[in-house]
Amino acid sequence: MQKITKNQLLDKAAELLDNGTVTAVLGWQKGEFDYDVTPALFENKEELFANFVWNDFCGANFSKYLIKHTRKVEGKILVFLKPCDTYSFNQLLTEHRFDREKVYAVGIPCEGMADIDKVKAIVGDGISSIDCGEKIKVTTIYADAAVEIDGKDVLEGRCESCKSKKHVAYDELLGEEGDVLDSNRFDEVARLEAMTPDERFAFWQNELSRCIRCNACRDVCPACTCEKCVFGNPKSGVENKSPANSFEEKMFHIIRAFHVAGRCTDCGECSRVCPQNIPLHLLNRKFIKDMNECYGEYQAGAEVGSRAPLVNYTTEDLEPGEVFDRRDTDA
Amino acid sequence: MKVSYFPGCTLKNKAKDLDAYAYKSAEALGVTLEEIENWQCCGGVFTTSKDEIATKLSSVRALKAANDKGQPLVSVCSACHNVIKQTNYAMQTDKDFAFKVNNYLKEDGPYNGETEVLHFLELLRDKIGFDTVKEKVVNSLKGKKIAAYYGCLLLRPGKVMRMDDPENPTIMEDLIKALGAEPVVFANRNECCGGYVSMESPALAAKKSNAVVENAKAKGADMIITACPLCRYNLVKNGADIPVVYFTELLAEALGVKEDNK
Amino acid sequence: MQMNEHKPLIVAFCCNWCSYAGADLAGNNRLNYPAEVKIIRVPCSCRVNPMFILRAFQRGADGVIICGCHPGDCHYTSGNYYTRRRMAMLFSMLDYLGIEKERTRVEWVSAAEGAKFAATMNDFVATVTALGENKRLEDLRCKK
Amino acid sequence: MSHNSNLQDDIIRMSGVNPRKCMRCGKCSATCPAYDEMEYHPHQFVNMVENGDIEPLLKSESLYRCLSCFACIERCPRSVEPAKLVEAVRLAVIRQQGANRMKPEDVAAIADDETPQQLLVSAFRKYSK
Amino acid sequence: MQRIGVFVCWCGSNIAGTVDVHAVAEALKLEPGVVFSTDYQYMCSQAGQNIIKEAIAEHKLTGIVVCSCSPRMHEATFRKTAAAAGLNPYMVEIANIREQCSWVHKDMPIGTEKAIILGKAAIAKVNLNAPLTPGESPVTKRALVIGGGIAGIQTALDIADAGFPVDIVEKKPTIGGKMAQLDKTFPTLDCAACILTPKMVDVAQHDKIRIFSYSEVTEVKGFVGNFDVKIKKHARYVKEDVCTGCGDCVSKCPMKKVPNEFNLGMDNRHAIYIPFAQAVPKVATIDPNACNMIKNGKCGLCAKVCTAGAIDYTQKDEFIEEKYGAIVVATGYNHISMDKFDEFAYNQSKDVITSLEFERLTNAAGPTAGKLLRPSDGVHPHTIVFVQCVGSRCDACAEKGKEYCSKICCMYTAKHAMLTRDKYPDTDVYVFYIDVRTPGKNFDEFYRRAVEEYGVHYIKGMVGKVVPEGNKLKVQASDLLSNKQLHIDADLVVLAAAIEPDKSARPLATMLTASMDTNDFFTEAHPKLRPVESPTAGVFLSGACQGPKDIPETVSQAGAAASKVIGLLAKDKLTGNPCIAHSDEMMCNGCSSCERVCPYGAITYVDKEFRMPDRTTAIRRVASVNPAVCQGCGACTVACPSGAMDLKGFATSQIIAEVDAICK
Repeated sequence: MQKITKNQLLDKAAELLDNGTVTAVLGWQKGEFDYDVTPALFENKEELFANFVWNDFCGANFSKYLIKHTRKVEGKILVFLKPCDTYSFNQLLTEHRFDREKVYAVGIPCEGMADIDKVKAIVGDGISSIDCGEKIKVTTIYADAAVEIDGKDVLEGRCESCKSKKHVAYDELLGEEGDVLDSNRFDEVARLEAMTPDERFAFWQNELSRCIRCNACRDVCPACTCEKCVFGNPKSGVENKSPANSFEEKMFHIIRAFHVAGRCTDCGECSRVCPQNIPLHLLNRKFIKDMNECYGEYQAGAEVGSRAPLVNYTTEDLEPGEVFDRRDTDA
Repeated sequence: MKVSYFPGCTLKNKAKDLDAYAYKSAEALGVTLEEIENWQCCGGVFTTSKDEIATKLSSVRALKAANDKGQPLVSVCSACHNVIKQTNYAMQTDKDFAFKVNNYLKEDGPYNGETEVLHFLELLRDKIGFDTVKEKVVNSLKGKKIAAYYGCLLLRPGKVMRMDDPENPTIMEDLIKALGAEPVVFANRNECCGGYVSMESPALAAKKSNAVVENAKAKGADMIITACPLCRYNLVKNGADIPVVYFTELLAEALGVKEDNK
Repeated sequence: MQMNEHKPLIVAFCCNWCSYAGADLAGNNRLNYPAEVKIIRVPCSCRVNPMFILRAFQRGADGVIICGCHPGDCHYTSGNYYTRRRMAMLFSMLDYLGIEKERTRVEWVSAAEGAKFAATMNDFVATVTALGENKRLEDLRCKK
Repeated sequence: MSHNSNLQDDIIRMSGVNPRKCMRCGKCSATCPAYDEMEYHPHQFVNMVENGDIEPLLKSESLYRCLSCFACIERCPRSVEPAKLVEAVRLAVIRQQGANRMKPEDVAAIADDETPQQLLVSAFRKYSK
Repeated sequence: MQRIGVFVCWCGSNIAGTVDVHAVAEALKLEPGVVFSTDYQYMCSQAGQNIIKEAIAEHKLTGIVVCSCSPRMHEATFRKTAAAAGLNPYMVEIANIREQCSWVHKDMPIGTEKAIILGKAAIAKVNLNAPLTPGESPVTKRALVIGGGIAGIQTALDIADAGFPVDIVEKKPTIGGKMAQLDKTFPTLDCAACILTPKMVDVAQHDKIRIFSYSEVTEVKGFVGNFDVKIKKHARYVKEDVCTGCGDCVSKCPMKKVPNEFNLGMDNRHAIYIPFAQAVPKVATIDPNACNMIKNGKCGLCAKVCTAGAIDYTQKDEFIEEKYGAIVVATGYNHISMDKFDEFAYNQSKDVITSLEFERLTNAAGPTAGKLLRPSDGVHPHTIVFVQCVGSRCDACAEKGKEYCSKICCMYTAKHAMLTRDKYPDTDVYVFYIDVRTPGKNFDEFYRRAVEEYGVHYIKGMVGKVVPEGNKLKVQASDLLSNKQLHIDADLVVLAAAIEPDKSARPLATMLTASMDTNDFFTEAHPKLRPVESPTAGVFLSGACQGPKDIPETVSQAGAAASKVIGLLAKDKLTGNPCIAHSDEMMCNGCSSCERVCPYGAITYVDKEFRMPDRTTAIRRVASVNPAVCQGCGACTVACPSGAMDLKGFATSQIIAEVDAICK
């Protein structure tokens, strides 16, 4: 499904390693399964050519990893950034989280990533190998022939409502630049807003009660880069490393969403990694939608140094009680 | 541009001129007045009492009708305009009143004063623009010295009508200028003519009306214009010796559409 | 203990400069409001972290109200403007999660508005009493 | 001084006016075009309503001299708006059975060919129920 | 664990009437950390304070909770008590069981129950208190006075006389303010110029005072003792240090039709001008909007005639940056616009004027050289109507005018009326009043003289309408005492327009972070006890910027403000508020969220080397709070995503402890 090929990326990485522009490459490598792709830092060409992968399962957003790696690696790191990743990249620069000088960013186009659950829904369990080309070819241990799937049919939810195919940051661009898209990403939030409070409560109770507090959402979130997380800090007053009941899960998610409000670029990583398939992005999108409607359109990470709505104000802002009126009159 | 139009009882009877010239002038200026269907008399005066609901219903119906069309509601008669605008203000600001009215009317969906209420003069000034009016003048009224008589209902209460400075208005003077004539500013222009008291106490009305005419004449006016049939009636009845005409007639004349009428 | 009438627990965060002084003025003028209201003094309404509000709900509060200086009158010039945005967003989120929006409120009460403070508290307590116990956001484990 | 507090409450409720806001500046009476025709002048209206001294007002001819020109409403610095009180007292009178000030049969004598409809409806609304 | 003492005050029956204080003391004894608990009739009394001191010594207390009146009342008292007994004053917490408990609840069991909970919350908080020590900062020994009217002049003189340098910033070309425009002053009738101009000269000659005229403050940073102020000196196109004020340029200037603002537009001045003869600094100023040379390069006459060579058409606005220890606001007042009161025909007739215009009409240096003549035709008026309270004392719903009493109008109107009758006995003078307010030394006597000796007609009532007709002003008014409507044919109508703070005050207040009321008057730190201080430390108030004032009151307030400034500048160091933000560097992400919300610019960032959890070292950007600048609002603590930023005295853990104590 991807228009850009693994070899194009490898060639570029090799070139930059060879000419000394960078000393390490932040890329994807295969995990336990073909579809289980994880981020990795390659510090030489051998490792790179042996393990680097690029396929329809390379959803991971690398921006966050730059904080850790730029502190350790001497010289520059090459990072491949899909359009949505560039927003996080910029946002972290806004927050001074890493040194731009230590990164060589190569923008790469993205045709949307595949959702393994949707693949499994088609082929069933027991996937033995996946080959991503024009089509996604899946073989399972139960069937002789590989199943061919069109990538468009198994797009990740976040990619179905992709907000932008345009990169907002890079040093160099591979492939063709896309456009900011007219996305329908707030439709689901609006659907929830239109429900009665009881329905909404039931919806969220059902969703959030599945939370196992594995912290994957937090760990993957490019906005959650705190040196020490409040949930692990006894002094914060909200420390809870494992939840005792559904309220604490709820509280964890509300506070997490509030902490990243205005900084969340809506990359969708939280929902992608959630093992319980909780649509966590709907919390973040609610904040984004509210802030857009109340304080004017704002896209975190669209430009470095922008001032997020919650660290800003005007004297004419609406009153807290009026956020409801706004919706009531809209409806 | 199309606007909803509330003519009022007098304009359909004793003040047909005011109505007909308004239509013609509006047409000449590219505005269509769409008369509200089945309008009912506004009642002539706005009853300030908070427990008067029924007397204001006809205004609310007209307002609602305009709102359903998404049009501003225009009237020419000062009294109608005053009643409708005050009623609309009450619908906006007096929740209790609006609640009762909505309960009573049971129209489709509540009405809370969303309609923009305009006097024909405001239509000319704010929607059409006096500059445009000036461009469309074919018979300049140059040389005429005209006094604009506002009376009370056009401007007051200022915080409800929001049409012009209630003590030192300029809207009719600006119109007179646009039509090529010379406005005569006189102090009694926003003083009462005696109004409906002429029914009860003709002497008081005569006193008030005479003061207006005398004051205008003293300032050199050779004509008085007004937007109110009752003002015109009182002034004329009490022996005004200079012409008292509706501002729409003057406008129609300047725009060259007056003769079509006759 | 009477079970039929639920006495709500209300936490009120008041900024030191305006609203806390407004509450004092309500006292000076002997303006009654229910004892269910317990005030916590903060230097400015912008000191109120959403975590405090959630914590209060978690520990059994039925309503939380934040009082600050009127917009434009913040002792620190801009604190309440941030409060206004933060709380607007937080309240909207709580509502989105299905929590009764009447349980949270922001009111601007100046140091001169003792009467407003008392009236606000009376109204808020009445509103929250009508809603009943906060079941949706409390942690029963921590309730006595 | 008579004090009729029921009537006073009615008048205050109907008019929506708080006579206690009055600072006794007298601007209403200074601005009133019908002042000389009135037995009780606008500022007295306010004062008498404030004192519950309503009975004399009910009987007063002043009720029918007010032109409803809104000049006192416009210029009152305290938003007391005396004309609203006059209107409320007048309504308190004409709402009573048989207390109409003007009857349809009176009209023929007063009206002429030129009398605008506006004058008739206004007068009836002001003087009759 | 702390060792906490609890002290429950009865406040006579104020608390004990509705709260069982003994039960409270007993209940709180059981709270964790509490080692001593007692109640007493008046904790704030000497005897009560001694109980606290003795308990601190006897029980080795580390923290104190006083259950009493509002902390706004006696927190400072009990902190001092604790300090006197050797305890850190910030180990004291107050549970407000009077204003927020006994005074608002009637029922003893309910009041007692609540008092106990409030006490528990305070105990929970004090358990987490830490001793705090206020930081120190140096004091720049120079004051800035903004506004050069009588208030600013007096304040500057008093500060300078105490030996501290003072700068005055005045937006007009000369100092002097409104008082310079007045004719005589009530109640003594001495001429304003005779008492003001010597003071102006004193200012000009004082070696500790610098005047920045034609200038304004554009930026204020810093904090008490250490303000950094940027002042914009507008180009006056005349070298101030070279110009001798001879006036030759003025008389030669061909552009003479510029409305003269000093005479309120009642006559004209030249494009180059000196506002009035006694102006300080007495230098010319070119009005760039009127000067042909500046507008289109054609003229240059003034440069030719200036023997001193002071004219400089190329002069540019100049910025001055200076440090100050204290700032005094003396921005004064203006009359409100008469646009919304045109029933008085101010916009329709030249002969309807405001009282300040009347001052100029009677001033010997005014447009008529002191002869009282009508502006329209220069004829002497025989009937003059004064209208009081125009735009003052208006109801908010009226949507025009001000709600307050402007305070000075009654007296100046009496003065105008009296002087008119004194000078022109052939003139009939009517004053329409609602109330005559004359609280001041010799004020009522003055007003009575106007009535009794000078025969001014004081009429209780108001003017309803003024109609210009012919060369008369038809005044329709009410006479409430005789219950009549009056019709007066007047020649001149004088309106006592309400006064309002100068328009420059609001943006200035924002720059100073000083608070204002809804009328744009500066708010005082305490309306009775700290009337000349703004709540913002280091900012002081002088004159009408704080509220309507006459000259005697302004001058006394100016002196009071000066004495406060002197008290501040006399110190070498200031101790600050220790309840300020601080960042835990180990947790700080350096993300700048806190910096963005800080209204004081108190947060900066430093790169520091840290040992990371994985035993490597890394250079990280971390926030650092300037303790002298931080005012302790706490905005940063919520903006901080990691919770690194906390507020001393109102720490997250403390507030959460209070929440828990109240909720459990």
